[in-house]
Amino acid sequence: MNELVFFLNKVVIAGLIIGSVYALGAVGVTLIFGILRFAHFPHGDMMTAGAFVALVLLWMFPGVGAAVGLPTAFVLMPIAMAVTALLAVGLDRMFYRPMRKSGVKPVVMVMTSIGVMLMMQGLLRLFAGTGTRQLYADTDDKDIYRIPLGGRDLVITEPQLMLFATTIVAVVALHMFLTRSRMGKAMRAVSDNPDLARVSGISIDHVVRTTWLIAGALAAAGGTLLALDVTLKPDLSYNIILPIFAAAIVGGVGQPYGAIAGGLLVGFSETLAVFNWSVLLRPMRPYLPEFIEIPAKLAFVPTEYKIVVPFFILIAVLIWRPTGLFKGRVNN
Amino acid sequence: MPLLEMTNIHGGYGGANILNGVSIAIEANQIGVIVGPNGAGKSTTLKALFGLLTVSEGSIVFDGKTVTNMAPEKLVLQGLSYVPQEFNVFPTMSVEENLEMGAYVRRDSFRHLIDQVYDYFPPLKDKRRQPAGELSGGQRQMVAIGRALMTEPRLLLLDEPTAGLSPRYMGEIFDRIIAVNKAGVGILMVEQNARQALALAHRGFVLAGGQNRFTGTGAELLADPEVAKSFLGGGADHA
Amino acid sequence: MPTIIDVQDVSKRFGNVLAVDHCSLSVEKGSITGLIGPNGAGKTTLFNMVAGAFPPSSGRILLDGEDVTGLKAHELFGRGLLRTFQIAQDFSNMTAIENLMMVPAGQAGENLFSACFRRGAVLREEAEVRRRAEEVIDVIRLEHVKNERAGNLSGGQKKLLELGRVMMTKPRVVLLDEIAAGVNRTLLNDLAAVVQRLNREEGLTFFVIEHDMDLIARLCDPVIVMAAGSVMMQGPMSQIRNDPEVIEAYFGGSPAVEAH
Amino acid sequence: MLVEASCYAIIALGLTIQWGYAGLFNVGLMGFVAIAAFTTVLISYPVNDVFWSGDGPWMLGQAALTLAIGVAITLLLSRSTRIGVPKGLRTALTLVAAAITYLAVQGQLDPAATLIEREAGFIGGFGLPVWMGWAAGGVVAGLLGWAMGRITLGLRADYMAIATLGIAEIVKAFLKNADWLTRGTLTVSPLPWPVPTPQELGFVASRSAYLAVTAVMIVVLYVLLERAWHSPWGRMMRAIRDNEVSAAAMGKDINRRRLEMFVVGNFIIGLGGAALITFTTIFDPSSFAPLNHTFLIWVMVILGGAGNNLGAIFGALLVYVIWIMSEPVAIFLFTNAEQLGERLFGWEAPADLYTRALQMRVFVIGLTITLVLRFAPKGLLPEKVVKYD
Amino acid sequence: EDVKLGFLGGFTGPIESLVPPIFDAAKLAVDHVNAQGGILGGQLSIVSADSTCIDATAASNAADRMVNAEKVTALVGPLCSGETIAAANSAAIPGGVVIVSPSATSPAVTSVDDNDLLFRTTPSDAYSGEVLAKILKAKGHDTIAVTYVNNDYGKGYADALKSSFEALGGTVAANEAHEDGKADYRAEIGSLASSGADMLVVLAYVDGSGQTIVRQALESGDFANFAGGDGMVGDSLVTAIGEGKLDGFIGTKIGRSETPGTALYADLAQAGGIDPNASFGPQSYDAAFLLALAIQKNGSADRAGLSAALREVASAPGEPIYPGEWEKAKKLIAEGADINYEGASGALEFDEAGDVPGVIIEMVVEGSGFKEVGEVK
Ligand SMILES: Nc1ncnc2c1ncn2[C@@H]1O[C@H](COP(=O)(O)OP(=O)(O)OP(=O)(O)O)[C@@H](O)[C@H]1O
Ligand SMILES: Nc1ncnc2c1ncn2[C@@H]1O[C@H](COP(=O)(O)OP(=O)(O)OP(=O)(O)O)[C@@H](O)[C@H]1O
Ligand SMILES: [Mg+2]
Ligand SMILES: [Mg+2]
Repeated sequence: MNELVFFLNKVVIAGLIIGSVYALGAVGVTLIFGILRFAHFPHGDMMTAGAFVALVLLWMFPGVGAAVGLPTAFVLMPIAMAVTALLAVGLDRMFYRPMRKSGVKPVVMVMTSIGVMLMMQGLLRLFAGTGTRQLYADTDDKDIYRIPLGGRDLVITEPQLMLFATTIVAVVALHMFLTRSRMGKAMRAVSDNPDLARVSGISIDHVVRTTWLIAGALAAAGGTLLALDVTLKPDLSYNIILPIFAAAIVGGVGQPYGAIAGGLLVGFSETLAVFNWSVLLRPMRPYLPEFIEIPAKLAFVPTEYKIVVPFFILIAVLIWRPTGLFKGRVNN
Repeated sequence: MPLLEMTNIHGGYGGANILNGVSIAIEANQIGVIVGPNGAGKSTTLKALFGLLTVSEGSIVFDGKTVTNMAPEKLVLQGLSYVPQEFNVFPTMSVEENLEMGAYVRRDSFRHLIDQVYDYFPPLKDKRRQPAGELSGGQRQMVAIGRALMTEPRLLLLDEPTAGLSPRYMGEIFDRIIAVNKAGVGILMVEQNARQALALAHRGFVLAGGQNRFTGTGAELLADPEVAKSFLGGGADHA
Repeated sequence: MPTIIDVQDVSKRFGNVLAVDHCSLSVEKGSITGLIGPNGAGKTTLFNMVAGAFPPSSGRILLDGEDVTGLKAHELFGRGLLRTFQIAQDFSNMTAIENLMMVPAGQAGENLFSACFRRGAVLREEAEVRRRAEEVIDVIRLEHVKNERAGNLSGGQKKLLELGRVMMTKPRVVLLDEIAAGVNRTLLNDLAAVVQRLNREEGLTFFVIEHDMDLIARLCDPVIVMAAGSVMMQGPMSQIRNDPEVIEAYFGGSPAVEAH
Repeated sequence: MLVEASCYAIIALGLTIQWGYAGLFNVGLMGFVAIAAFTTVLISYPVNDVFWSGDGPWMLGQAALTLAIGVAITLLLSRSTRIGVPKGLRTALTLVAAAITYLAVQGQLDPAATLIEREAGFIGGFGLPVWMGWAAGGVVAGLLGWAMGRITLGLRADYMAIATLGIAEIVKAFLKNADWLTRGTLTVSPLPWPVPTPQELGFVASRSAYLAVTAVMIVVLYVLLERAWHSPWGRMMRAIRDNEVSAAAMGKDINRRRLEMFVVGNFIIGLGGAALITFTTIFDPSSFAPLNHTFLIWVMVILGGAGNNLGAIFGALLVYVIWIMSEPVAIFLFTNAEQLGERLFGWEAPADLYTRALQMRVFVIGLTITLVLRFAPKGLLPEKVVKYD
Repeated sequence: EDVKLGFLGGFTGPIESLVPPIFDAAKLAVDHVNAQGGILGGQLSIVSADSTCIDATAASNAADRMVNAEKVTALVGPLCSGETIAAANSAAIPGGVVIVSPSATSPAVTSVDDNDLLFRTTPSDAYSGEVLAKILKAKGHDTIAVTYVNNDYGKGYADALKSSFEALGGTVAANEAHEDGKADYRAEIGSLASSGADMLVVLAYVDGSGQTIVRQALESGDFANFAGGDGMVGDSLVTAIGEGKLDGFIGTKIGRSETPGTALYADLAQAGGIDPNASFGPQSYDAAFLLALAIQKNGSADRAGLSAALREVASAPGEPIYPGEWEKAKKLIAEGADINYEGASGALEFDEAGDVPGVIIEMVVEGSGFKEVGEVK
């Protein structure tokens, strides 16, 4: 039993959590990828920026959370999302729109986005320094639920629950939005064929703006929740941008459900890869014949190779399904 | 007063001008047909009218209002609708979504129009959930035309609407065009099936090298031996 | 006459759409065979399978007696089969003339080693290819836009470029998918003459999808009618035109037919 | 500094081939640089006698033999459909064989690795001349490219990007953690130079000599690539890049050609990488950071003008200069801003402004990139449309 | 004559938050020199460059610029071991420039073929590992799990810790690497926890993976006891995780034996507005101060002869000089007397290879931050 709880804690919950983080980042990436058709590298920094906005808000209104009984940063997150959404639109105005107007190829957009990413990194460090910070006001407390199950406890924390819930809501809402709403369909139309979209009366500027608003808001949510769960550092999201991209792509570019599938796939492959299976075997010790020895360590790969596993699985999935789990879009 | 009046249009895609003085005018309930050799600038003329390229000289007046270089999304609101020659569907969206996008600017209910399109083109009804990119060439063409009909425009621009359609649907399209026109919609189309098109045109325009070469009623152009020979595939054996 | 393309009981399924349904037909060597049928009948899909764009779900395809089912497009090209596309597939960032020059197979200069180290031979061959391309571009009347990016050509001009490729090499079989759509009729008459000449003088076999009945009537014998994924009938144009079933499915009561 | 720039130029040339010519989105290029660099170390680093006199070679040999047998069996099984084994069974058998091979090799390698690490540190090199190391580095990078290409070339651009990235990460993780082979994070240095070192020849002279070597490489590569590019080969490649469907219908074997491109490109990338690492004299597997360098080289290619060899070289030089100059520029901007602020508003600069200014170098780089791209969206030397008249 | 020193550090990159205080300490030494009459009759200045910590190429370049463009007399830094070796091999040694790293702790630095130009003011990790093993064993921890950041620092430290700890009769139940900079380490912690040990030794950086690992291990309740290397010793660890949650965390810190220099430096640092306890701050101060002394001793801003002068001013015998005592030292040098710098981080007696013998301080978390327990012998 203990062992099973251990498994739940270390594989299932951990995988779900990190998978949710990736998924929440990946929905934004996949949206921009699907509609504007380029890989938006500063997304990680947009997440960080969103979390910093939340931090600033937290300084301004430290008491809000205590009043509601939730972490202040979470309560203030909608405002942070709005601010970051505007920031995203501003970035587009300044950097991407001129490029789009001159009709550049997607790869040039990618390079521009790399430039923007570097600038954002510089600015974040300039204004926020390089240290780590907490997204908790003094009055907040990080609730940790330990659900006793006999021996070991099942551990889950408040921000993790919030993270998980937000991810599900965000992904489902986005999918509904894209497939059901008029604006959502217009967004897909623009990505399919911008000229024809204009001819149908769709304003590209409007669509692009909406895309950035959503992407910015999602990024802020992802960044804030991640920072609540871990810590806030200027390079936090920059370091997870790779798995986020992996999740977006393996899920299928432009597919919100793909993002969640990809995120969980990457998340679980990370936790499963290094999980020590002998933990689960140990209770069976009495029932096994003598000559079988249970090694102390029985994992797919040693922890130092952990980073390769998601990529390995990724490649395997792509060979099996060349455009991702959810049949993603193919850029030409 | 003409519904549409393009006077002496010049313009191009950034390099040398493609259009060197094109003039086109049609009345509110007329059908206008543009014919000419490949690369004459027919499609470019429609694009210029629809704000997809910059007009450097000349003026476009629609219904008394100057609309030169107006953005396409605004022109749609003015009551224009356009079927491009190429790339005229949203490939990853379903047939029905393509039609819905045609009605994007409408805030009222347009369900009946979708059903009407399915009536015109029964094959589409079976394929309503299929992505338009997976359709056959002719089926795509049907979607493209259906999409343009969704706004119930006052002026319909069609760039080779019958290309790729079987004779049966070609006939169907021409019938539809006549019917729509009878209901008071102006039509301006480019056609390579020029004889059939000119036969039902009130006004015909022959373009070559980005300029008007002949202008007249449809019947006049059909009767002109010079036009027939150089632009309509010539001789008596086809008449 | 011997058959060159032999389609035996071929089907193709896309998800739940059965695009081609147990279709069997054959094309005789040296003929210009027409393929007509309502929109969505499966004509292009059949071409795609014959030309190796994707394999059939079931059935066999023979080219000149050899089983070529499932071979890749480039392998089929190597066996003398050339096809054009209904929706023009140009090399949009290359100039019109380059679009033609890249067609001939097995150019010495296509080998990386030769390209780097055997300049002389490559240049000589290149001059020859170039001459040919200039000739072809004259025939399809694109000489004034030969240095234009193919992506910037007009719809009809792209179609002409498709046809121009046929004249760049000496294939054995050519599959033409609606080359007439969008091409000016005056020019089309000349091109039809070119097709006839190639057929007569060089022995090329043509297999032609077309909705332009004038062209079909002028060029093709026999004509195969496809409907709903399989062959409906086959015969000379005169016979097909009067077949009530075909009229119902294909011609309708259209003015296009009434004109005749 | 010019030497490094020239090495980057070589790498950029390799990438131009892949992206500019063939449209292959290779984001895993640091993996190729790393493996080429390692190969160079293996070939040219002085011989480690402790290793050769111990049990290490023998044990490694056994592991290699096991690996060879395992791979052979796996390959045979993967072909077993030919003798009528059903597909599902074949896949299962192949996977089982691969797993057994992995475990067996792992089992033999582990003790060997522990032994080598304990007694000899790592296996050292072969002490051969450096140019052989470079050539071998290029070849190994090319071979890896071949293997990788077989797997990933069927994918479309973005999907391929992430696959190449993945494989590169795997390669780097291996190099970083296989301490017995590469000394891992403990780094190998100093690496021998192909030309006399500064100690022997003096600073300027030896660097000039090195620069001469890389410059000659660039010129040779440039001439060859230009020739290829302006021949039917180049035309074919552009055709494949533009429209695969059509190129296949015109008889071009897309996959083979793209594989060829990928291999040749990676060979050149490997060459450049080997030269670069040799120059810095240290092989440090952790320094092939996943993103920054990859980006940088990509920016070089795009900024210079994809599909233009001169553009790639020029882009490499320019971006490298930006990269290096960004630091003084950032400091300059900041000290001026500080003084200005002091004079105008009596503003007291925070104490760590200076180090923050240094961190602003990334900002300066980013700004330059976006500005250049904004005003030259096709790169500074765009690809020329080939015209015949 | 004015003299210029160069400072190389990873202002960007994985240790970016550690670097500013280190640089500040070096600048403090320079300020002291200038405030007390300057050097060689002129002023001492220090210029810096970003060597990024992880990127050998960038480090070589930065060093190259220092040596060949800025024409510095000597170099303080770089800080990470890999970049130190790269900078030394590619620019400093060929240029004949003395290079003193305050914090390159990897054992590999010892073996660089350096013409006696490469020094460091910090002991090698090999020694730190040994000491930590001793502390842990003495506290009664017999089984430990170790996780280290996968670089030369972490690996070198972990290897030393493992072999010493096992030599003392303890069990290292798990010794696993992790990559820096990831958002989440639950999987790694799970793997460590499965070994059954209840003491987790984290050999990583406070502002990097170390903090996250400690936090997540605490939250999951897998480990009750924690220890860490010098990279983990920083008050930000406690502030970040929450006061009171980490009490008893065992750490080690390098340098700072209780020589008179230590206390002096603490005062000077406080007066200069910098944190006297910052990791590698004292070492950095010492590096800069020592170089200044050596240059003064050498009598010119030339590079030649500097390393010999450095050895002379640093080693016994001689009149002891403590941090901040520039005027005194200058006078003694002028008189031709032999001096011996006893620095903020220890006595600094360089051995053959340019290494210093280590002094390791045991640290423990109490309340809001780390407290020194005392030197470990
Ligand atoms: N990739 C695909 N996925 C799904 N259905 C497809 C796909 N390609 C074609 N189809 C369907 O198969 C049927 C046959 O298409 P095909 O293109 O062969 O028709 P066609 O005879 O060439 O028609 P047309 O004359 O209009 O060009 C059509 O109903 C089409 O919708
Ligand atoms: N995007 C573009 N950029 C530059 N030139 C263009 C572009 N599109 C078309 N052209 C050129 O403009 C000329 C006219 O093209 P247009 O499409 O108007 O011809 P068209 O009369 O419609 O011919 P078709 O009957 O073949 O469709 C052609 O010579 C073509 O090469
Ligand atoms: Mg046209
Ligand atoms: Mg078709």
